[in-house]
Amino acid sequence: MIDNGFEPKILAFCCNWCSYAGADLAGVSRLQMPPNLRVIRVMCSGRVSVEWVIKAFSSGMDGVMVLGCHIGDCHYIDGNHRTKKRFVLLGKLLGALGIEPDRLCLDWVSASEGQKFQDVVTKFTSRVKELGPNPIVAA
Amino acid sequence: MDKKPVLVVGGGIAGIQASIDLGSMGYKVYLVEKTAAIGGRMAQLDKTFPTNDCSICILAPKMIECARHENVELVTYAELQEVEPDGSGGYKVKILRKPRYVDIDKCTGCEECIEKCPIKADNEFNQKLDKRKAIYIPFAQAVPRKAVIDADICRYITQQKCGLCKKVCQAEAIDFDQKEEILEIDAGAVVLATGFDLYDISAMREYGYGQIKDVITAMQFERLICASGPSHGHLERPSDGEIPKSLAFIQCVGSRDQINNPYCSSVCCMHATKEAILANEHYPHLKPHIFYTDMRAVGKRFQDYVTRAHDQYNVEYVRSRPSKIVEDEETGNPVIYYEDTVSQTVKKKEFEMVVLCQALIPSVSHQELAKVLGVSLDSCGFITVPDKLFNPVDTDKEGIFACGFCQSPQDIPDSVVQASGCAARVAEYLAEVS
Amino acid sequence: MIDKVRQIISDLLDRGEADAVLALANEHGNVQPYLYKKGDSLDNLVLWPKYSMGPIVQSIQNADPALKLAVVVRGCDDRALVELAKRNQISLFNVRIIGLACTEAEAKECACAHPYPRSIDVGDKIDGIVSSDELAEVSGKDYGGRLQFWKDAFARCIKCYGCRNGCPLCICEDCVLEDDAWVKAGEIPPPFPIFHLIRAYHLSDKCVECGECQSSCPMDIPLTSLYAMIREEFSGLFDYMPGADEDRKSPLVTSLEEEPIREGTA
Amino acid sequence: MADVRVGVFICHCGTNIGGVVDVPSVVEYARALPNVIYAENNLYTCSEGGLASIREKIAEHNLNRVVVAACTPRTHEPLFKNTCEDAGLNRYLFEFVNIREHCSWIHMHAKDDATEKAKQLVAMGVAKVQWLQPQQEYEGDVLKASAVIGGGIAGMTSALSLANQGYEVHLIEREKELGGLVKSVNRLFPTNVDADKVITPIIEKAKANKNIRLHMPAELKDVKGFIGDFDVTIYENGADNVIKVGTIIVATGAQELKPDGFYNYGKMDNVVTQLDLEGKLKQDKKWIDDLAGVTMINCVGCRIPERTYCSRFCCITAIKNAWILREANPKAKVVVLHRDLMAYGVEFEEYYRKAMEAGVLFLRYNLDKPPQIIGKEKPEKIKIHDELTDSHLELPCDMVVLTTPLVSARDNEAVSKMLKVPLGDGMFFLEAHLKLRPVEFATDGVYVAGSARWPVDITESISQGYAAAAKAAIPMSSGKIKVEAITSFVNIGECIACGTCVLACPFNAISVVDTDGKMHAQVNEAMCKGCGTCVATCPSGAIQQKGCTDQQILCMIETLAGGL
Repeated sequence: MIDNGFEPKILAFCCNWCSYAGADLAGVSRLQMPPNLRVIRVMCSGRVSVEWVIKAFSSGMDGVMVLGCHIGDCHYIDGNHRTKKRFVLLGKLLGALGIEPDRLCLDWVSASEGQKFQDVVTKFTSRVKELGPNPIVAA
Repeated sequence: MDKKPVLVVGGGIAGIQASIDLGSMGYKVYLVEKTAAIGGRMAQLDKTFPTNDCSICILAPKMIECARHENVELVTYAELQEVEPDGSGGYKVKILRKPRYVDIDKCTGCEECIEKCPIKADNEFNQKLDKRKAIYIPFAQAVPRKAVIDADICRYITQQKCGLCKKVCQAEAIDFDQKEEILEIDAGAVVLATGFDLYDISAMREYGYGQIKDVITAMQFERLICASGPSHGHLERPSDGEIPKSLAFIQCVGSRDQINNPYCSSVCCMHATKEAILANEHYPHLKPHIFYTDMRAVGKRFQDYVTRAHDQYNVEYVRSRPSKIVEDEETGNPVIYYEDTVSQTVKKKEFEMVVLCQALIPSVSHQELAKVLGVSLDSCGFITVPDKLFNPVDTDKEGIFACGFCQSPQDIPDSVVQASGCAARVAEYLAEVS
Repeated sequence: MIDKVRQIISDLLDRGEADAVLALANEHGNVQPYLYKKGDSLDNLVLWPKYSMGPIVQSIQNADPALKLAVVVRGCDDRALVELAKRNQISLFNVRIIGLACTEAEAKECACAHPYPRSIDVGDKIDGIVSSDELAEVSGKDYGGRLQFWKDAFARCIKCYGCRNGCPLCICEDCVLEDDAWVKAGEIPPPFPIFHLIRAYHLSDKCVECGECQSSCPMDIPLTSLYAMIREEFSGLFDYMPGADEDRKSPLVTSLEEEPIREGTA
Repeated sequence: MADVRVGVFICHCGTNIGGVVDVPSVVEYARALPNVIYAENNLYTCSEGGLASIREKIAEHNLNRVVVAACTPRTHEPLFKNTCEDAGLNRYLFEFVNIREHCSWIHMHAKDDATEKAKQLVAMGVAKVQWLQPQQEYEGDVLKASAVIGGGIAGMTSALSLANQGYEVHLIEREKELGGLVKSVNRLFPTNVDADKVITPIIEKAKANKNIRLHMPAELKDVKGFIGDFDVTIYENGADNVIKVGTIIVATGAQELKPDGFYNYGKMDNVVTQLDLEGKLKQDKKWIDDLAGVTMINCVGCRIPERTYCSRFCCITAIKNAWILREANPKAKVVVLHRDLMAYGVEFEEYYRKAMEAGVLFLRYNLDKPPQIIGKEKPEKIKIHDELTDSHLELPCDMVVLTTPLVSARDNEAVSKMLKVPLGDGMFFLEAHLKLRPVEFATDGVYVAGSARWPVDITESISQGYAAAAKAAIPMSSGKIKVEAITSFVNIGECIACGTCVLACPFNAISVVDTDGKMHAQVNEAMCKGCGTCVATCPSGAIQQKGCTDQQILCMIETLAGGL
């Protein structure tokens, strides 16, 4: 990871049944990760409002992750279908406004993918570190 | 109406489902599990067919729901010792609780003891592909997530030496003086859900299991390809730890043959197809071959799954029953000799890894169980269901029912159906008896 | 063009196919919505593209739901009515649409990409303006450039809610942008980008390209370019144009089976 | 915030947390957070000692909010919620902060960062707990009565089981008699018992059972309501009749495919389906004597692109009938052509072997070289290509039996619309979860059994009948359903009844209703699963989720953003 002294603030929304459980498994397996991440638990990734993520970026978060169940695995049948469409769209809207879409990570982690949770978080943290501080509040 | 408690034997998916249903109907349930945690065979699987759901993801919520159900009491690391009819349709049962040497009320599953324990043994959960300590938790998501000491190899219990685990345990949960206990209950009815074991195929010398390193069983494959397995999901060959460049599955190993087991184990065609798909998904260069006799994709959406395996995942189905596997002198790889029935020619083909779909046999605990409960077993060792056609879950003893693989080869959904079926039959029986 | 419209209006009223026709009229020197009844003189009729009829239909129907209404609309109004109907704000059952296609000049003035209704009663369909120089300029910039452009633009925002109030599809009774938890009261301009990005997201499956937001904005913030970019992204992802199809539900609400994301875009 | 008094309990979990996170400094930090009246650390908060301490401190400091920072809520949240409840505090005024799996265990070599992170996570938890409201769990009544739609073997099994458990059952059958498909079957595998001899007593039991009200013939017209309170409208002897039940079991069965267009079916005599053959065998068996040869062709009209599935037990039906014909006339050449012989399990494999020993010839054929029937009005010979020996055979054959799959019943579509339950592949009913909830629908209170869900044989139909009965008995046994208070709720004043949430809900739990002239969305708490998808689609926030309102999450984001 590039160490330019900048430690990004990263927020992740995890769904209770899959990605949160995957994060738990990463913990149980002692998979070490950068400490920048803070997790908020929701019952389904379908509950994550796009407006929350916009508020997070406005308030200075450097990166936001939305992690749900794989499509087809959703505990609530197809709650995560909406998640996928909403946050693919938000990525595009951020780009339109000049905010690097790479600051938003949309991914799917199952309850048995502790390793994947570690990979996704580590890669995203270094990517946001590369991008630097949140330009909205910086300038 | 004070409902009599119900005894469920076997903590796999069928036992778990029966316990949840009975508990939710208001019955007190004692779920007796031979090993230290519930979850059964399903906990060892990586994915399940035909949806490729991650097995533990759909099993863990059920395990937690069962363990925390107000009407269900888990009795793990325990076996039935004595069962006597109580004269009013129920059974007086003595359950032998084997000593864990760990107080499960105090243990928090923090694994400090496991790190310090110096003694290692084959890890049965991972099909002996790696080691576990003398004090261990069966698997990462085990329910209850409590440690247990393997008395046979623990240096303190066998030679009063070491005791490191007790020293590091801040919860003071280690208790070397723990004795076996007897739990007595008067059960209104019994549900058997003791599941299956894996047929020992090392005796089948023609396939070289146990001699040729890279000939493994399907369950070993499941553990290798599983993210929480010994190799974290990397399909590492036992011989050199490399990823195989070619892969084959052989069906009906020990099944559908008059010497070993005459019956069809019903699930191997589908789990082989699943494993082949997973192999190709993880390593797109792989063109898995499946050597089969009849591709029995009989369940819901199974046939589409097989078609997708062939069309999208490069799985090649070869209709043939291989005669033998020989180790190639230079490469050490397994070479399969088989008659390709379509072209009527005898061929041999080298593979870097061969997976044997071994027969699945009724749980070895059935001999003991039959004696204790007085239920009879059929010629293959399954629990007898006298009128299979119209009473598919009733055994030949009143008030004793059986569901899942212990009474006939079947997959997870059918076992879950029979488990709920047993719950209904128990409710009927208890209503009739009272 | 205007005579043809007059003819249609009088036929509808005479034949009783409509109890009233909503159109624009020049009354006492200013152009305003007017409800023609049978026998009214049509001399004061005016054809002018820049008046959003959606909210007017909404208030008429709230007052008299059973009224058999005809309304003279441009492409954007037609689409606005469809989206309002989709959200139960109006019913198109009693509404007879008289579709006017905008002229070349009118389309240019609004920088409108679809200057025609679904079915055209009067006027000819012309190709819309796909991009304006301002839009081209912004989309040409890299992220840093775009960010600076929009920061400067929105720095002028005085949070007068004009864009929201003018928009025919901003239909909430209680807008989150007035809620302190989302946008602190008294902070002018509102912290970038929360105000305008939340509204942009809310309108991403509703915006019908009527341009009311920019024309209501006292600070000349280039909102039509912003919403043009958003519409482009949205139709790119879901092949969905708000107001084009009464029966097609918004992709943001439905499952992937009902409204999938287009291949290669996600 | 009216008089919020927060208690914070931070766990060491032995060294699991304490070994990495400086717990005492987090406790110090927590004391300074808004409205925190009391904060302490425990060696094991989940131990008896820890729980006792929580109960004492709630009473002692009359705390009305509790935050526990320890392991993962997924396993321990209920334990702590129960502890709060035991101390008289509403269990929903509790927030769990994960500082083990999500902090100490994954930052073991960054102790300061881990401590800083733990402090922030606790701050976020304390911020959210201020906005939590006491909740009562919704308790709906469940009528102890069930409607079973379909009087075939699966439906009768469910009806009898529920009746024997003491529940009132309404058994609704469209035809004039019970029994379904089994009535038209001659013998039953694998015991070859006479079908009528076995099915008739079950029909009599169903008719005689005092808890079963038989509605026959009766047509299902409409279903309203939800789990515990369904209104099932049926059309019976000339009038509509509304039955009030708590649960519904769909057992509408399936039908045999009549394979028009395959092997001259319908155009040539003596080209019949297995079901046709069963009918002939039920009448008399004399005609078998003058049979020279019979060829059965399996997988007709299935495992093809138009109908991809295998219908599971038709191979066994073919074995049964081939064996019966063979035993009735040992001279006749009985051949079964198959594309895989699906004799799964113990009994069927043995049945298959015995049929072979009885002289039935099993040959494997391939779709690209199908058998050809030779004959004008009726078959005389059949040309077969045997895949295994790659040779052509010509056999005497004066009857061809086509083994066809079960296909979904015609009225599945109508029933699915009435019950608002989905159809899946092949227009069969789509269960809640293929592996672990095979007899339930996503909609609570509605269950399915038998071939209505997917082709299954009699034994499996009966097992599913019992399973569906068990599932229906669960809510009816207590007469109550309790729903965790994480469901959505609508602020009527703010709602413009735009219906967006109605479309977003995966469970059809929301509808637009009129209250004193104001149209607005309404959440049916019995059906809402608490996923929150509706809340995220509502632009104005008129609909919110208990325990996860926008306010409760925004203040966590605010705390985090302001924190560093």
